[in-house]
Amino acid sequence: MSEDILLDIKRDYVLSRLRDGERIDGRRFDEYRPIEIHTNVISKAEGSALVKIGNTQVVVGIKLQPGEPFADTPDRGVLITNAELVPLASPTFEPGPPDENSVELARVVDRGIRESEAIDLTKLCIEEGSKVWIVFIDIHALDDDGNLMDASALAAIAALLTTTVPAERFGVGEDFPLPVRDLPVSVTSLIVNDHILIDPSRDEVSVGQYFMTITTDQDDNIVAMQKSGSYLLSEEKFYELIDVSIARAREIRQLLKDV
Amino acid sequence: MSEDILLDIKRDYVLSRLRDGERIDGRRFDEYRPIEIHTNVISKAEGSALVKIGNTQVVVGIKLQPGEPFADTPDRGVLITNAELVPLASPTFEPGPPDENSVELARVVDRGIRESEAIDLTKLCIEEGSKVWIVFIDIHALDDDGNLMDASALAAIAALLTTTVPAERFGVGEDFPLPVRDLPVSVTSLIVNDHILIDPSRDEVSVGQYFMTITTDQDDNIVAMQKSGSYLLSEEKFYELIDVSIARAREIRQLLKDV
Amino acid sequence: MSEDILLDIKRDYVLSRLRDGERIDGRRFDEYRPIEIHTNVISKAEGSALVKIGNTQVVVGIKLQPGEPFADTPDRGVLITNAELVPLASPTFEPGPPDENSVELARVVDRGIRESEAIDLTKLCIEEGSKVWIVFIDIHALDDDGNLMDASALAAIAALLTTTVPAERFGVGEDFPLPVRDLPVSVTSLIVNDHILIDPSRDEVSVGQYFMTITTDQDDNIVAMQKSGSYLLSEEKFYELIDVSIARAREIRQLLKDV
Amino acid sequence: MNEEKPKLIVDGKRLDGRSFDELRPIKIEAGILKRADGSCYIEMGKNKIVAAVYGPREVHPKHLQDPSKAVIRYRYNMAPFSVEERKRPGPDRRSIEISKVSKEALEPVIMKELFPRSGIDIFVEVLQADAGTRTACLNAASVALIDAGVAMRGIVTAVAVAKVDGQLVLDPMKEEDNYGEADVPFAFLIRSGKIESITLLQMDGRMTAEELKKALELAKKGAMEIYAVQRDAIMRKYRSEEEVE
Amino acid sequence: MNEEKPKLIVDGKRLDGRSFDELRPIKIEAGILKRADGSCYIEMGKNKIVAAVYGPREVHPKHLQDPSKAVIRYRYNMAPFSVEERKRPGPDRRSIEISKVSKEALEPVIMKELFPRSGIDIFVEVLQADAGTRTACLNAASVALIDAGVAMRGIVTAVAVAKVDGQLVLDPMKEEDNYGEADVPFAFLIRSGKIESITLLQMDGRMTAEELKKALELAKKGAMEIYAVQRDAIMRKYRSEEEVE
Amino acid sequence: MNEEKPKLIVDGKRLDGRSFDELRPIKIEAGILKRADGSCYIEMGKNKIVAAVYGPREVHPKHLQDPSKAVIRYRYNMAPFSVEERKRPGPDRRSIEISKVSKEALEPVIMKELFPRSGIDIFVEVLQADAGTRTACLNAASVALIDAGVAMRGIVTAVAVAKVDGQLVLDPMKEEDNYGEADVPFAFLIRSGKIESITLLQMDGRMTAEELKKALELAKKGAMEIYAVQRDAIMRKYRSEEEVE
Repeated sequence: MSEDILLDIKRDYVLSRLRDGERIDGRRFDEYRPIEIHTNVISKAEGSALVKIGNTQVVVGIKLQPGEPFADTPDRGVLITNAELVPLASPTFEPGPPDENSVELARVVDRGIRESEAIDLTKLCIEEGSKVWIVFIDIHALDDDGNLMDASALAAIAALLTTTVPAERFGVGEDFPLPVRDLPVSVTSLIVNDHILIDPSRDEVSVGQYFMTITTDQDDNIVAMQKSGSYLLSEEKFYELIDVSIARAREIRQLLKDV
Repeated sequence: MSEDILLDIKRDYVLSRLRDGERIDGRRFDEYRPIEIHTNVISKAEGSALVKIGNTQVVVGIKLQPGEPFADTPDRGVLITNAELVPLASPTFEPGPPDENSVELARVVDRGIRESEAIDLTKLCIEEGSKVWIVFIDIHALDDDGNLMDASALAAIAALLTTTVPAERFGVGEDFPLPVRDLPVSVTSLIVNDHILIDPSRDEVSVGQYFMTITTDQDDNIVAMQKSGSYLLSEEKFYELIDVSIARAREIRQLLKDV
Repeated sequence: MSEDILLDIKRDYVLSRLRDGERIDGRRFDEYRPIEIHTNVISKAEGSALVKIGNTQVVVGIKLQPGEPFADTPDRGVLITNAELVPLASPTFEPGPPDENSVELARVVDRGIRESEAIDLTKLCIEEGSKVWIVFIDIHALDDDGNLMDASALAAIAALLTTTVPAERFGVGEDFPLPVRDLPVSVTSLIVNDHILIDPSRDEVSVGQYFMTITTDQDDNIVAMQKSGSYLLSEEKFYELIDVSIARAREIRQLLKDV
Repeated sequence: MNEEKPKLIVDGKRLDGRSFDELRPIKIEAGILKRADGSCYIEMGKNKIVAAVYGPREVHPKHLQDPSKAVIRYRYNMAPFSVEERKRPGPDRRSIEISKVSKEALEPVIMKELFPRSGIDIFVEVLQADAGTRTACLNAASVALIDAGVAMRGIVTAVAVAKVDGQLVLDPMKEEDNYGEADVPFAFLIRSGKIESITLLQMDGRMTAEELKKALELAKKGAMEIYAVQRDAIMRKYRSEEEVE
Repeated sequence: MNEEKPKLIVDGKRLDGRSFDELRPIKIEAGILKRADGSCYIEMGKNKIVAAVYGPREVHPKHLQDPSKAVIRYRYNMAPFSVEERKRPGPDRRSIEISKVSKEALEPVIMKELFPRSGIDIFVEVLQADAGTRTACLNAASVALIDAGVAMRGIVTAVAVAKVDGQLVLDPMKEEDNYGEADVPFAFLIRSGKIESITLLQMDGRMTAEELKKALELAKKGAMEIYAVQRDAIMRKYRSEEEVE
Repeated sequence: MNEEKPKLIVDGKRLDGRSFDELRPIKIEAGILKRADGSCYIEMGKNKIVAAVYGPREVHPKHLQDPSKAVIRYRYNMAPFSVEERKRPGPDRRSIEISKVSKEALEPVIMKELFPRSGIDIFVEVLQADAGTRTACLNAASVALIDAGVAMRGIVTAVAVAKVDGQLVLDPMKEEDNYGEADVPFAFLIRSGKIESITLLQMDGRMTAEELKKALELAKKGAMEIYAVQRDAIMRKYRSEEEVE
């Protein structure tokens, strides 16, 4: 009960500040919280990254192992993305099999990587038709203070950038760096009243889960979009979202260049 | 609560009409509701049928794919029957893995097909010991207004009758019609007081789930029976049930001849 | 509610008798209830035993079948231990997948067998790297009147002692007795106040689940230990437990010699 | 359906020497478990089965309670080592169906209305399976219910009839079940020593209507013999309790 | 991504002869199920889909109730035989995601606050799948909601736009979906005959910002045509009910 | 049990150069998560572990509440990428057992009776595993509990002792765990700077009674060193909070 009241107070506060044209933490509407990218944090993984966006923290680990290709792409590697919203990361996460939120998170991150063709899967064939590399992207949430989506997507591409294909361990040739040829970046906004709040913090989400995620590649193409949440989106806002997402993604992509 | 009261009223009405020797929809005790059989309704399936008995509707789709035979029948195809009582079909069906009712439905339909040897499984061997056709009978309930059992069994055999073995798609020879050599027909009755109500409607089942299903082949042999429901069955009624089930099955089998 | 009161009364009774230096059934503190071992009770199994400790009853059945070895032990058989705390055996057991208690039971029994190297797994290789014997130890509780752990461990080793490897049935040579070369025995105690109660009965456990299981081999080595239950164990008690467990195990091992 | 079918009847006798209307050896013992409110061990041929009854007892969670009568659960379960090829633990489709029809065979015989809001749980473990486990389980469950003191309208007694090599036979064993032409498990309500009605009836295979009627007569004969053994087991238990007192 | 990609546009026409801004044939029928409170059958190209609505009705268990509004459930499910390779029954990750975004597309349009503590369940079964099942399902679900008499702020109408061989096309069928460069499913809230806002929006593939804006315009054109068919289906149902009375 | 066992002790030193009674490098930081009520990060050798504590908080569903004390949950979980061969997400039998004995190691130390009807949840994520994860997790969980302000009777400190090449060694790393003759994880309750009792004790392998007693002494020495690091981490966190104020 007291939780509900707290939520109400937070929402009122966020909304009243918005009426004054301000975000509760003083950020501009199109401003991200501070972003940190730490790579190679897990030496047991073939690649890994810890990303912090404000207080939100996510680890992504990449594992590779030989396996069977899909019947319709016998000469390509296989990409599998999985997200664990473990109960350590938020009082609202429950142990158990992935719920709709973790499934959506994994699938939207997966689409950004897949549709930008960031990984050159044709270079991950070991034996056509029978043996290719399976790339597992495992997203492990640590602290959910809002916008796990962008943190996860960023950690995923950062981890991929540092991944070595462990060919020697499996006796199929020499190790080589995972061929990564694009840098998809997701930008998530909260749409509230007439405002677009980039990189919403958890307190801001107290107004409702009205998200839009737009993922772009290094040529500013849109490669994935996801309206997430029960709300009505106007055409005008949609157009604004495209423009602001492209702009912010360009900046974040610079951070990836240093990885 | 109001649901319970409604159920009580229905039951009283069914029982009072029965005391007058009548069924609530005016049918004779041994009369089926109107039966419709529509085949080839799903072109993606190897065979399919939509069956309506009164307002009850079931779709059955047949899929075939090569797979491993059972160790003790290395030269025979494999038959797998599955029933989904999806929540679309009734307010009492819940999403989730098959419960005891859908398991029973699938197994009784399966027994009718299997024990009548309706499918000549010896013709479904591709490579003895390693590769045979797996025949999937998938029962998909659409509207449960009573007697899903007979509708499902009828849709299953009708769908099988129109099934083509997709040998070309799997590169194992030419397509051929699934060899069907018998026409098992299930007849389900509701036993209430001293009456046998053939093809009970959902409203009639308000008196209790006191079912008997008898499946016969084209030579009037009984090939499957299932007493379903917590009730006591007298010997006399059992004998009556055999006779009436054989008679009704003969008539329904005529409908199948036109498929 | 009345169950809770009953439990309270039992606990008070157990504790008051303990204050007088007595156990409720008159046993010495380090005394087992009567133990019975019946082997070859299930002819369908490759080996089996029914063990009774007082009113507690457990059946263990051993099944063997050829399967793949683990990658890191290509020339050794595989041991799989599973425990079913079926609801028949106790009003507190629920149907469903193994809970933490049955997992713990299976793993502690497994460790005793595995770490004492009771089964010579090197003799269970059929074809190095591809085919070895899988040994399934299935623990099936029948009546839980306390100390299922020791009854299960004892039934497991007794069943193994009578196991024949069914090589003929699988066409891989002649049948031979399972090579068993040690006799691990578990001794479970209840630690309450300053007392160690060997082989606690269910009524005694009303004081709390404060268990210690120590498994020893025929040379009096300790091969497995498990503190089970939320309690604090003093060093002195730990030392006492080791000594008494070795002593009791020696006696129980004599019973196994007659199997 | 299987090709390498052996001859099942030789010189007018069955493979195990039984005549057509002869039961397998049967042994029943009541009250063999301490924790359960009622229990029973049965051997019927090579089948070895333990049944337990808990209740009437509280039902959890509460919304599963029925304010007007007891809720009956029946769980048929096979031990992994009960069959030639190890069975994976947990319910499969076959045991879900058997549990359902077995519960429905007992439910109309239990005086459920005497125990509103409560639950009566019947758990049956097949330790060794031959053929006819569902009928053997019901015979054990009946005795366990009586051992638990649950009020019943009579006793449930079950037996199967098979058709093998064209011949109806009582209480088929494994080979007759595997290679026979049909299998018909029956359960009956027996009251005051007389068969009153059918509580379980399934069938798979192929039989004429005439054969089915003969099968029922054969099953009734077998059921009366099993009933005598059930009755005897209950009496023995009752006597041993009296002796204790 | 697949190599053996066929040419999808030949002589300015699509493989099935449609022009770029042309819908597949569409057929909608309301009220086709007896048990459901509202229902709808749709064919959109080779898609065959049945939608049902139950509610407003009681929510079990109670702790799932919302004291201030109705709880909406949406279950997208594919029949095992609806696709070329048999689909294993039960929800996979794809259908979990589709169910989520579809629920969120309908939720802001349903007047949930009118039905506190109750549940409105929307079940959609794909009997045959081609491409664009999620949009076809939403079109059917909308009509089923209206057929059930659930108060709505308007109607939801959905359609996808794809990019194939560099060209934007309306309502892609299977080949265009498999081999195309991008796929953008839209759903709109239509009120008083006008598109008011976007309720579902996803995208995968590759498009420029300019193309996306054109895709939206194309989708809006398609949606208005589908809306007319939805409206017509509702009117027919309404009229047939009047005739009965 | 494995044949290609390497020599684990060379010239009186362990493979990583440690002496027999030497811990791996250990690093502990408290309060590293925002959402959790208490948290801790630990590195112990190559193990990298995060622990979080939520509570005391409400327990759902209500029937799991205990009217007289807090209900403790402990979830040990390994990230899929924490080990050489990717681990399938979700609990396996090993982590179910570790969760159970770890909960039981902490439960008698937590003052549960101060928080009736509430729940205290301890979640531990292994991000990288070497050997001794269960003991490292307990060390982190202890600090996280104190960081969360949960009232405790003392602190729990855990460490394992192994027998390798016939020699007892403190805090075994991966190779020693894989190829050693025995592994004994201990956890202790430390109060007022002194080891009071054992809260976790497991063992697998082969040891004499004499060796076990020596193992306990060795573990106690290691635990006191770890305790100093735990204490230091808590003090640092406490000081940094004071500075903020």
